Amino acid sequence: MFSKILIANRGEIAIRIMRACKELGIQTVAVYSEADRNAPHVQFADEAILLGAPSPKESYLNIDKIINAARQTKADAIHPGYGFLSENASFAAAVDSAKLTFIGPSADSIRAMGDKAESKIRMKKAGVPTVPGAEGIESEDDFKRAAKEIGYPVLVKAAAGGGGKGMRVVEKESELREGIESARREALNAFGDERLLIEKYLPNAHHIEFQVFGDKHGNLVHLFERECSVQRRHQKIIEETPSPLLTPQLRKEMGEAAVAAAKAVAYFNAGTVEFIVDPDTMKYYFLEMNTRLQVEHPVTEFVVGLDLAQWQIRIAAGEKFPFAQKDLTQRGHAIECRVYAEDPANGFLPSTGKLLQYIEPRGPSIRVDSGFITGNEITHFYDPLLAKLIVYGENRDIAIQRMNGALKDYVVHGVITNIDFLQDVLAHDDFKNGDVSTRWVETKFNWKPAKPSFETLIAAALAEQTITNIKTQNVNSNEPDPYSPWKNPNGFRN
Amino acid sequence: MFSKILIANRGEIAIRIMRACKELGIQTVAVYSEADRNAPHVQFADEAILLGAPSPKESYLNIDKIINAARQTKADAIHPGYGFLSENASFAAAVDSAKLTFIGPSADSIRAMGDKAESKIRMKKAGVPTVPGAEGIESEDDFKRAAKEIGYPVLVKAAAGGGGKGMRVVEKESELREGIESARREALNAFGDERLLIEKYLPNAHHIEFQVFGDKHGNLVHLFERECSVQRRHQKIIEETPSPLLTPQLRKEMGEAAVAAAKAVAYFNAGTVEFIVDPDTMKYYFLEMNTRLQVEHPVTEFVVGLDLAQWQIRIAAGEKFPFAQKDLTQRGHAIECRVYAEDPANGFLPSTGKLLQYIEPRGPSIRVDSGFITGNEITHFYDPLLAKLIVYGENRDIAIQRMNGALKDYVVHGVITNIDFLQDVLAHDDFKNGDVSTRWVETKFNWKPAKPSFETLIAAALAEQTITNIKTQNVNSNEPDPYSPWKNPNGFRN
Amino acid sequence: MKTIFDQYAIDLTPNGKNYKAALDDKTVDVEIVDSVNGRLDLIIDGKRVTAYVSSDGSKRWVTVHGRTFVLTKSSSAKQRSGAGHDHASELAAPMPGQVRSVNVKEGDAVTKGQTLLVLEAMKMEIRIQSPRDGKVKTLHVKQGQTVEREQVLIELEEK
Amino acid sequence: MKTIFDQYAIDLTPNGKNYKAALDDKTVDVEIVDSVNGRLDLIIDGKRVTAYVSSDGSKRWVTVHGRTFVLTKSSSAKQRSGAGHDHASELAAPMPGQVRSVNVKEGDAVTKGQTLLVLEAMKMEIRIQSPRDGKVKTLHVKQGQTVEREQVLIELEEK
Repeated sequence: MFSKILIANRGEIAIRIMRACKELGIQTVAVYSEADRNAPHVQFADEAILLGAPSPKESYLNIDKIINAARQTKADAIHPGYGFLSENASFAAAVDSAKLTFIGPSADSIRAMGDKAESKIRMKKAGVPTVPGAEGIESEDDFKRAAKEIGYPVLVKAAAGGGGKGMRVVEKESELREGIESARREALNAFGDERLLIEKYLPNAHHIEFQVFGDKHGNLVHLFERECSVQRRHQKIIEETPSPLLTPQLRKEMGEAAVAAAKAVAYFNAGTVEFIVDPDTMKYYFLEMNTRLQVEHPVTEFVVGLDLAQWQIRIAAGEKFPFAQKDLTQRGHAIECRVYAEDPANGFLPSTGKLLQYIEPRGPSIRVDSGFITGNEITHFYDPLLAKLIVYGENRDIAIQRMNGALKDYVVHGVITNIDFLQDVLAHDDFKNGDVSTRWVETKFNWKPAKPSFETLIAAALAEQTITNIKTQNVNSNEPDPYSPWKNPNGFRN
Repeated sequence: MFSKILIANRGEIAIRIMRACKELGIQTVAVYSEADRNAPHVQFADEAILLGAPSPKESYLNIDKIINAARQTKADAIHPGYGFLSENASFAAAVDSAKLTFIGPSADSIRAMGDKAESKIRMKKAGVPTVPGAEGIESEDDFKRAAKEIGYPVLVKAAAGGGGKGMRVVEKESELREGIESARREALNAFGDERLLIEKYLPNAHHIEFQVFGDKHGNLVHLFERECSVQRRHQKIIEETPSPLLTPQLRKEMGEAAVAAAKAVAYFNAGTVEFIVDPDTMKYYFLEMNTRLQVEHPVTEFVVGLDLAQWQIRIAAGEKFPFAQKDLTQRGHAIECRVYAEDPANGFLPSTGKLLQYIEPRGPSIRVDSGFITGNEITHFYDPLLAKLIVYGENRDIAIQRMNGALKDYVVHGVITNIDFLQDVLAHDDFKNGDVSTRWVETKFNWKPAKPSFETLIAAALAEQTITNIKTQNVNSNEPDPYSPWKNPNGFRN
Repeated sequence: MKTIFDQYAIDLTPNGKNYKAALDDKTVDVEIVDSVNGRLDLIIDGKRVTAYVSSDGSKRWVTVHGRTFVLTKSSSAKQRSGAGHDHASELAAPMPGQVRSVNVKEGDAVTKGQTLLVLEAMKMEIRIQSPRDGKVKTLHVKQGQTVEREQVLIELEEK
Repeated sequence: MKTIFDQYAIDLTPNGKNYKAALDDKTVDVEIVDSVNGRLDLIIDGKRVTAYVSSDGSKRWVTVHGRTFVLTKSSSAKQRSGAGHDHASELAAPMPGQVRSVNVKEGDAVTKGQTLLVLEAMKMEIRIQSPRDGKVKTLHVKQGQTVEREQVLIELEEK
């Protein structure tokens, strides 16, 4: 087993991975940018190395600095978390050549799945159903021809893409050119690669993904599905397992397809095979594979009973799975809500600021993976994910009830969040019926924030009374006592 | 389903039950004593009724006041929690005759199991193995004869007893009289009933109990065992499931015996059948049945995946179990540590005071059921249980690792706790090997508190520097800002 | 006292240790059970309500029943135009202590934010400031005097 | 500066922005990363250590690496007897602000707890008090002067 692991990430996922390390008796090294000097993930680690300026290129995306930090602290492995360098094949390769262990799949697997066009071709070879479309084409005429063949609406998306970037829905031929051009521009900016592919766009599709996991001894299993259809701007906000849409038969088929997809690239460690499912035909199609631990992995941990972050480390260290596919079962239901610093009433634009109050819900079967505390600044440099709220329940109804209660217990002041929005999604009949497609938020769910209640105004007015005539207290900063001696490491010297 | 439930308890269990109510959409009523005016369980409820003086007789044990509170608030059911009135048959009867639902078994079941002598006779009839001994005897000579027959060491214990009160181990005949007399005195004080019974004392016995659960339609299942052998003064401090001692065969037998025991008293709702198991012979004996939700129920919830508090309410409302015995399985391993305000270095005597700092551990598969926050007073009126720390793990080793980490993240200042002690129990080989009997703490584990480390002294000295020359801050109270406007509801009036 | 948030004018009237709160034609009783850093435990119309309030300039972040709102408080000037009866006003002691200094005398004109007197307790000073422009109507305390929490110190009136 | 807890005498020597800590024959470098209400984030000998400290009279509750200890601090009198070099001593500003008043002059004898000067910042005052009996050696600031956090204000010496 490793003696020290460097976590090349920040926020909740860095802390979640460090917890796993500590439980396995492994020392942890944090890396951080100047914007994260006092971030919880830095304080949580045994050691911490400053990478540089806040800009990701200067810090969390800087391969050389991260490898040097690992050398300097004598770490023997690096965990990339998700995002940042987690799906960067050159980083995985650089870690290997630095004689360190990359906690994840091989650089080859990452490369093979990183290119949407190439991976799609591989999947066809492996007999995994893929969305009708065409890849490897360039000219507008080729795209026109392909689009006509598969029929509008179509989706043009970046071959090097991911995370909804460089993706355009085109409804009719007259919009095709503009769609191609804007997708190319975005792809070039985001990935430095303007290659596009085109595929049939399924407007009512559900996004259902399978967690796969392989050890380095050829054992590869799936840990069942996650339904991730509640999205905004092609990004997930609520995930759950089991999927309310799947039948046992379809679950079995898709699980086997997911394992086949992973085997096609000699996959080991944790990965996720994403499918879209057409609820009208109940046909499923391979979308892409994420070659890393997924943001939403906790719902799988609740329902399958395994610690995925610990297993990533144990697999990387060469351990064998003590279980086979038949030993794995789903029990109960789990839901995750992503708590974002963003304004749902205003196009889900990120909201930045200082956390004036930050109180997390707690209770049986409630889990919060978070990376911030009261007083932290939410900056524009990084992802606006504040925390993940995950609940378990004996069944879906109980899980929904529990999630609603937990969301109501969540208090975040200082940045606008999607917490109220999430409550209304969970309360909506379409969600209760599991009848939500990936475009539901944009097309069906027209959310409006509520009006403040009488109680709300009473509380505000009462609070006013309590601060009207005392100014010794910097209430704004919400640091209850800015003059606390604790802020003064050496007031007296001798 | 009920519309409003009164919770006749305080602390962590009151809050845990209120959570279950809220998740089922049920209003909650708290009751409290003058000592608990600002207690978290009062603030957590929708309504709260003051019962009276801190002394339990004036408050949490006062049947009339509690029934009146339920009438006044129009509650339609009462949940007794554990302790206090939870196993008081007259209370259950009084609730019934007030046309309210008692969330628990029938008064008859409580009465039948409440008397240790009577219950033992019933169990023998039901074919449940009981500890060799004699009940219904009075004279010292009868006790002498019985003791000789079953052989020393023997245990004399109160017939009306429970919780280790009115219980004496007698090693030899010469000590019998004193043992009987002191046990009688204690029994009389504790239960107003001096009847004693005598049984064989098994010094190396393990305490293993089975969770049973019945609906009101004749379905009665067990939810497997809990190993509760780590005890001090006959009281549990660490519980876990599965038991490291049981074999699958013995588990099956004991589970069936537990169900038989419950059926013998027409039991419904949650109950616990306690056994002692002799590790040398692997024989098991019925000890007693607790006719209520157990303190340690969360370990069962983790491993079986059911919410016991919710089911208590659903059963009381007349719901049927949707599952049968064969549908229930144990998955993974769960451990609970009871965090007590007590001093293990000083005979586990309770420690009272104000919580200067109170920080709970958090993280995946870590659960804390607690009833206090920073600033609360821990008084001498009630049980010194501060909180329950429960962890889940894929297997026992991982659960132990996780528990150790969680205990290290626990910060309690203001009262002495058993947190350090618990860490050392978990780290001990006997515990790792599951080789701990109910007398292990007293006889084998000679705990000594550690000496403060260099780091500890450095931190203390540094903190000193920060408070040497600033007195504007009442550090003692540990309220970061005693002058916060928030402490002043109406500084300005108009 | 009337406070205005966005388009809402909410009126609080002390009622013994409690308040009556009015908005438009609705009126309810409010009891403050406890209030500690950013959290208010209230009983509104018989129901327990926990509210979280943070203040950032004129912005107020308020969470009640799991719903969070960002309200903007209107200036006291606008308040006065909004509220009709805003004449006599009392300043109470926010904490028990001793009057360290009295900086005004009866009849003095005072401006918003001006320090009227200074309280001292546990070696800390709190300056009692005028919530708005006005005139000192009555002084209820003198230097060196010990006061209880919430004891009225000074009364203001309109200029 | 030497502090005594129970039988342990721990010596802290400022070392730039950091400290050297000594106990018996052991010495290590200590850096304070952050310190907020009751919590100290430290780097001791290169390792990050989070410590929780609460103070209750002379009792100190300290938690480090999950172990909690209740230490009793010895009086400064005992401290002096314990420590040899305890003559010159500097008082630093606990926060940035303005010197509101200077209550002593160089050469004055001062007693423990006596207010030497008063700092003001953000409408709050903090009184800088003498940690023990002594004599004012040097005054580094005058009334009205603005000071930075940790700027030395005054130096004391033995009578």
